[in-house]
Amino acid sequence: MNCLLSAEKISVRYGSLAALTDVDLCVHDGQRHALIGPNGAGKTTLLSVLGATTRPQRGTVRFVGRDVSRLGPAARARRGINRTHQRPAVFATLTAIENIEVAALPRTIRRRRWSPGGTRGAARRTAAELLDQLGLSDLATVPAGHLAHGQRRQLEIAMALAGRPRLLLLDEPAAGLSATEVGRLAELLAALPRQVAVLLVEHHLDLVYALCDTVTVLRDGRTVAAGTPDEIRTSPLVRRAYADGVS
Amino acid sequence: MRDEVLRRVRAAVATLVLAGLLVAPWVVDDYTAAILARTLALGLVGVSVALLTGVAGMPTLGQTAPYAAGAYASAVLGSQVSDVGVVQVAVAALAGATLAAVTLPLVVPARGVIVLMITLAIGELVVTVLGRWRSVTGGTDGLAGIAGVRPFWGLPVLATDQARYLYTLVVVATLVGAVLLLLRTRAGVLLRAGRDDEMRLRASGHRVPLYLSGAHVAAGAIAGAAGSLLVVAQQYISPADFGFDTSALLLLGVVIGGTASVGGALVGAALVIAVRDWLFGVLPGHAPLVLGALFVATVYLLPTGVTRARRPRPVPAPRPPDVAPTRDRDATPELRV
Amino acid sequence: ADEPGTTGGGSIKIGLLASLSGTYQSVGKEIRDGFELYLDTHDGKLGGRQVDLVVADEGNGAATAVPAATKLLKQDRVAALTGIVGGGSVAGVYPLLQETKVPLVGSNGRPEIKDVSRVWHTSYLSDEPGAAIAQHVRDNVKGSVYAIGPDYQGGWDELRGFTEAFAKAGGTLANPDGKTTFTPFPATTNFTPYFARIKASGAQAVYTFYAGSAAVDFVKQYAQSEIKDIPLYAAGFLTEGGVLNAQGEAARDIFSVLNYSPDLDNAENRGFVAAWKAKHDGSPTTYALASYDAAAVLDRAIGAAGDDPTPEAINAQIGKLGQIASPRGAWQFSTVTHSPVQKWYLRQVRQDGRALSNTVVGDLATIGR
Amino acid sequence: MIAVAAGPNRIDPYVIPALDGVAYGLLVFVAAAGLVFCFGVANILNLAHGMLYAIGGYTAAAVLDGSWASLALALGVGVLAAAAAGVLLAGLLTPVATGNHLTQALLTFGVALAGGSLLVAGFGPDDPQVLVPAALDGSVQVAGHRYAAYRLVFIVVATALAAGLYLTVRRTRAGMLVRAAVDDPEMVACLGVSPTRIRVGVLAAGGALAGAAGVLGAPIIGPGADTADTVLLLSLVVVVLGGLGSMVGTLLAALAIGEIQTLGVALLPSAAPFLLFAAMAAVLAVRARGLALRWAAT
Amino acid sequence: MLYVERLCAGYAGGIVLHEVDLRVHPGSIQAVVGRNGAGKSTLVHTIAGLVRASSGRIEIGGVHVAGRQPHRVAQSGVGLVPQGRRVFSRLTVAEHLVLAASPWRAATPGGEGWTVPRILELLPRLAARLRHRGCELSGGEQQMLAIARALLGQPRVLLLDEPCEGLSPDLAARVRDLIGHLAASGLTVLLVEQQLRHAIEIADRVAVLEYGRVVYDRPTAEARSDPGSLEAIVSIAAPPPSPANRSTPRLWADTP
Ligand SMILES: Nc1ncnc2c1ncn2[C@@H]1O[C@H](COP(=O)(O)OP(=O)(O)OP(=O)(O)O)[C@@H](O)[C@H]1O
Ligand SMILES: Nc1ncnc2c1ncn2[C@@H]1O[C@H](COP(=O)(O)OP(=O)(O)OP(=O)(O)O)[C@@H](O)[C@H]1O
Ligand SMILES: CC(C)C[C@H](N)C(=O)O
Ligand SMILES: [Mg+2]
Ligand SMILES: [Mg+2]
Repeated sequence: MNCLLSAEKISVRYGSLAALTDVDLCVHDGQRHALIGPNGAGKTTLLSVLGATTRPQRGTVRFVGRDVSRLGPAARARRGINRTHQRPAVFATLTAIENIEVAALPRTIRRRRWSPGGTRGAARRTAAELLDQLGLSDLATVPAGHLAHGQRRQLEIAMALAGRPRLLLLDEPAAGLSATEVGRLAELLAALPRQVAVLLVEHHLDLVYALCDTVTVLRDGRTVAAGTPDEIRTSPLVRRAYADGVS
Repeated sequence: MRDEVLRRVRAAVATLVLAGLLVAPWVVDDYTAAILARTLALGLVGVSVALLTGVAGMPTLGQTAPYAAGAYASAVLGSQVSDVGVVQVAVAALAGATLAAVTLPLVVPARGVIVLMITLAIGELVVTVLGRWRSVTGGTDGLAGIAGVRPFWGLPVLATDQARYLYTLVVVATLVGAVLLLLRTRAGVLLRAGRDDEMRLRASGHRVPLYLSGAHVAAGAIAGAAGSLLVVAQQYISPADFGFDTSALLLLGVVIGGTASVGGALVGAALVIAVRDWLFGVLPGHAPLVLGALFVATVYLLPTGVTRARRPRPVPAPRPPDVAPTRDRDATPELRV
Repeated sequence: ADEPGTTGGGSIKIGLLASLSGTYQSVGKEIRDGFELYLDTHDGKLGGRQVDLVVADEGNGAATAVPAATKLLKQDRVAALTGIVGGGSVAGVYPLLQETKVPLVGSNGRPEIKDVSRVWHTSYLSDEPGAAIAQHVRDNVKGSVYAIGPDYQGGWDELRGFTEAFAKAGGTLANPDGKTTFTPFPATTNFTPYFARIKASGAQAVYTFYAGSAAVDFVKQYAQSEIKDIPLYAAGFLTEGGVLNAQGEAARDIFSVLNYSPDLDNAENRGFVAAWKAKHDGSPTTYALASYDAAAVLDRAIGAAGDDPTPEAINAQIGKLGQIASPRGAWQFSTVTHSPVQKWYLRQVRQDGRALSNTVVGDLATIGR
Repeated sequence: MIAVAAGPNRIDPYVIPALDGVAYGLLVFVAAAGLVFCFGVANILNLAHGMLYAIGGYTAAAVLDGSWASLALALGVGVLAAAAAGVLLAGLLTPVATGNHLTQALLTFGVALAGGSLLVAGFGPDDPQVLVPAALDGSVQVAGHRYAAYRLVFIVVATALAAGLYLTVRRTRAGMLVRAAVDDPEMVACLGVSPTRIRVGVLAAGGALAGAAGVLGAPIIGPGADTADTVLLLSLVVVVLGGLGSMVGTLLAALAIGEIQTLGVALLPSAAPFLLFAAMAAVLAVRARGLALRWAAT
Repeated sequence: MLYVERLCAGYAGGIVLHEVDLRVHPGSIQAVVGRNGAGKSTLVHTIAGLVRASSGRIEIGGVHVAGRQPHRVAQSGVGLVPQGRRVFSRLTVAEHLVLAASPWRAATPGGEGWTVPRILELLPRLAARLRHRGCELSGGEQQMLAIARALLGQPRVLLLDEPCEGLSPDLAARVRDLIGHLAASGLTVLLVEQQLRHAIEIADRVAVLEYGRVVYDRPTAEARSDPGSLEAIVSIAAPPPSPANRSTPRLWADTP
């Protein structure tokens, strides 16, 4: 069991509602792991538990072998867990490039601890590169609060990448993106180096099957299935999970 | 473009104001010079308020606390150490920073209106202490007979209103310049990012409480330095100088100047205080009425006051389709509960 | 004509600084009206010169008083300054007086000041009312007395005056620790918890000083409290002027000490009260009186200063005035404190026609050094 | 002294302050109710609240003549006048950036300054006399102590107000609209309800509450030059301490303020000037820290 | 029913929509597609009155509504499902439903009105969450609530800005069916949709917005017969990914 990230017996309750019950998850180094399930299954909740914005009632989270359960979001991000949010979160009054720059700073500061002037330059270079890769260069100087919904989503993905994560948590990154942008996103994710692991929450199943090597299916806060895309695609269990979520 | 024009206008106004301030001592009477010196000191406190309220997103009603700490430290301690202004400013800044550091555990975890009320409480507590610690502070009647200062070793003691004003101007300009420079570094971007979305900033691995603590202590130091200037400008201090009225007017002045703009805060706070002081002299008994009416009017004249997004500019000639639209950055920072 | 204070044609500029807004604005308005009354009854002249009265607003204290005074002294360049309600404001204005060498003929509060060479007050020192009544309280109260007052310089001085003289006269305070109880000022609007302590202390009388709204609250709540039957002695401000109206029945029977009462029987006072009533509702207060007297002082000093009434000359002449005839009875400046040596009266709130008013019931000590 | 204070006497001196703390706290709640609604519930920072209260207070002083009828009349007139002032305030607020507290603060503070000095100019600088019906004016015996009867009125008024406010805010469509408009006024508009109308309604209601409180509170926190500031400060403290909009929290906060200012003062007279603000800062900081911990602030 | 003519609109920083023309007839669905930032949401917001039109006409049921306050537009029968859900975070689901159920508006033309039970039958997850506040819902649940909120207002014109974003595939399909039924019962629908395939499936006409201009507006029948050309138009503004874009992000270039 050499998981990069392992979550054991995670349980989250909101009053009488069990959002997650004894969920186990293991993401290996460089894995492309998808988390799918009907609405309200607990996918976002699980991501926030991993990102430390929700405290589980029970369960431990290990990252690179260490117990990080007691670390806050900032500390986990510095260890290499970066995320995007289901509802894009950006710094509204900062320009797009400043947004990414800010996100890049913790890692750049780390590497060049003693040249404070240099870090911002390095961060800015990173930011410009990422904007270019996402095709957002035109928007570099636009305040993020003035961006269209899909553009914000892309910007947040760039911010998460700028943190140079070892584990990237993406919450519905393709939602609201146009077909062209989804293609671009797929390319970007596919081109990520192998040492970066991705945990992807998506309803866009084509993207999931195209990108991921492992899929975990959640329903009503429990894992109902896990396997390769092919296994999941054909599993009647999974189909039922989705159908029940609807009716 | 409109924002271009605005920026030009702002630059022109800033230059004019600066030039005016520089030549002021030679063209205005003693009264104006004295009031200007006092006003500049308060404007500097306004800068520290803006640093917290606008830039860091921690609206404060308590900057009078480090301001008072600085003033009393420089009047009581500084004058014993040395009559050199620079030393006194340093002592005052240290006192302000220390007070700010002591109150960190109260202020830093709080946000929005809660900060406002906690800082209000701190300010009131400090004023109460000042009023009751008679042996040191002279009680509610204040401290008079404070010795004059010389700006620097070897320079003469400041004896005229003009000299005191110029001294204040130089110190304020230096400190404001320092703040402006600081905000151009990544510290400024990080503070603004934290104001926009603190959780996002944490999610990127930033230690937000650390940044806020830094901003709070720095603002305390600035307010403290301003306290020392007040002592020079006024040669008298009392708890009344640091009461709730002062913090409220400073905050409103900063709002008028545009919360996130340091220069604007300086001008706004200075303007509000100057107008009030002037009104008390020329319209005895009606100052609050006029001041209140002016506040109401300002809201309507403020560039950021009226929702501009509702009024798009007239249609320009069709743009080539491959040019992305340009936008200006007129988002008004606000207080979030 | 650029000489400070004079504006050509034999006129003279006088600056009046008083709280026209804020907590003590009713006091400030009395002060302004008292001074103006003197001018109106003297053809608008002081010392034979037409007066150009420049009024400025002191506001709530030193923070607003200082810039307003700066304007009077450095821009209008008045020959003398008068008024000023708060002792703290006087302290704030004091450095400016030293710098501009303009005399202050204050008509209300006075802080502790080391060098009074340019500061005169026609009112009183804050510790004098208490000192004046202490012996009377000692003689008439069988038992200990509870001392309570507002927690600021004015309150400290007023109460200290009483407690020191009272102790000297052999009286004992009912306060548990033997020290005066001070209530936060102006924040206290509810005095009930203090009344409970007074009751528990077994005091036979209460001595206090409050003014303005705090006086109204204190008296109204006192009358409804469980200590309403304990006699209340106070510095006269507790029931002076407008506050008595607001207190209504609750103020009945309160004893107070003051240097003035509108029912004093002398020629000056009859003229003063008549002139006042012709212009205003109600009777004049000690605040108005002190300001009226400040005008009288300036009148004589400017007159004596001759052709060139510079601030310095006026200041020098004030020191030589001697007895000043006044509605409160004749008084003179103490050479030590530059405040009046004057007689104090014991007053009680009694029915006077349809309204309640402060009626003189006896003479107390003459105080001043 | 200590020997005397032993036995039942030790608590006896504190009975009246403790009772008074309740009554005073409830008075503070009544005085703050308008702000609880405007700021706590509807998120409109109304710094003119104290002035609205003062309108009620001056109305009471002008209308009351000691009869019950005049009390009813004063209530009616005071409520109407303060509500009208609230509507005026809403009108002034309409064209400016809404939802931005600092702009709201600037505007309403301006109105408070100007309005306050107009009130004083109109009614004179002295505190006016307030004549309540004789039946309420006296004092009653409580546990062997004499206590001002009028203060007990607030136990009834505050309970009714708290319950009424809670039900209005939680259970009525109007209350839901007000809360919805805090979250997203544009979406409220898309439901066909004008956010401007909501704001006018909120400020009118806030004004009416403040006006009623001003009339009823006049015999205790009477109209005068400082009334507006006193009431505003106390109300702000109560609203923020109560957790912005929670009715139970606000009631508890008001009671706490009441006890601090009475029982606290009676127990620790030398600390009296520090009590209110020290307690407030401590409570708020602890609560903020709690929130910060919930965010996992490590 | 919904006519948009030479409509220009934008924000303080600049004009976003340039002379947009659209005609949506009662009972029909007009799809609007386009890349991110093309101006689709701006168009929807302008029709709803949330963004002020700087020129042009917006007509709803023969009434010119451009320049009207948003609540007036809503009162004339326009329902909006905004992008990003925008549910009221402090109101419970039940309170949303109470608020949205317009007490003064008549039922939808041609159909029986939307009632709370009917909504809950359609979106059963909401029934289980009635006491949850808006901010306590999952993304998909919020989207359902936003749809419910719009329907309960008994609109005659429905503006849907990516209504299926964040819905699970099965539920998204059901919502699309529902939209079809609604139109069939006489509602006028403007549907912003990212997935071209689905847009063509249910809409009667499809328009492509590009940098704020309508560059294509045809019946879907035409598009269905030749989907290639439409796809080409939609992606025309997208520059082909440059080779640099396809390589590994350089961020990690120096990590071991
Ligand atoms: N703060 C909260 N309080 C109460 N319940 C909550 C809270 N957050 C989430 N829930 C509930 O927990 C369940 C899981 O929510 P979660 O957001 O994890 O779902 P999800 O799988 O991300 O769904 P979706 O695909 O719709 O985004 C939902 O039923 C939701 O209503
Ligand atoms: N509040 C705003 N202020 C200034 N510009 C804005 C604002 N909102 C959007 N814009 C700009 O207007 C353009 C159109 O935005 P719009 O939201 O209409 O796009 P969209 O087609 O809905 O995109 P998406 O598919 O991402 O939702 C974008 O370039 C965006 O940056
Ligand atoms: C009005 C007066 C009683 C004021 C008091 N003398 C003071 O020093 O402020
Ligand atoms: Mg989710
Ligand atoms: Mg959009």
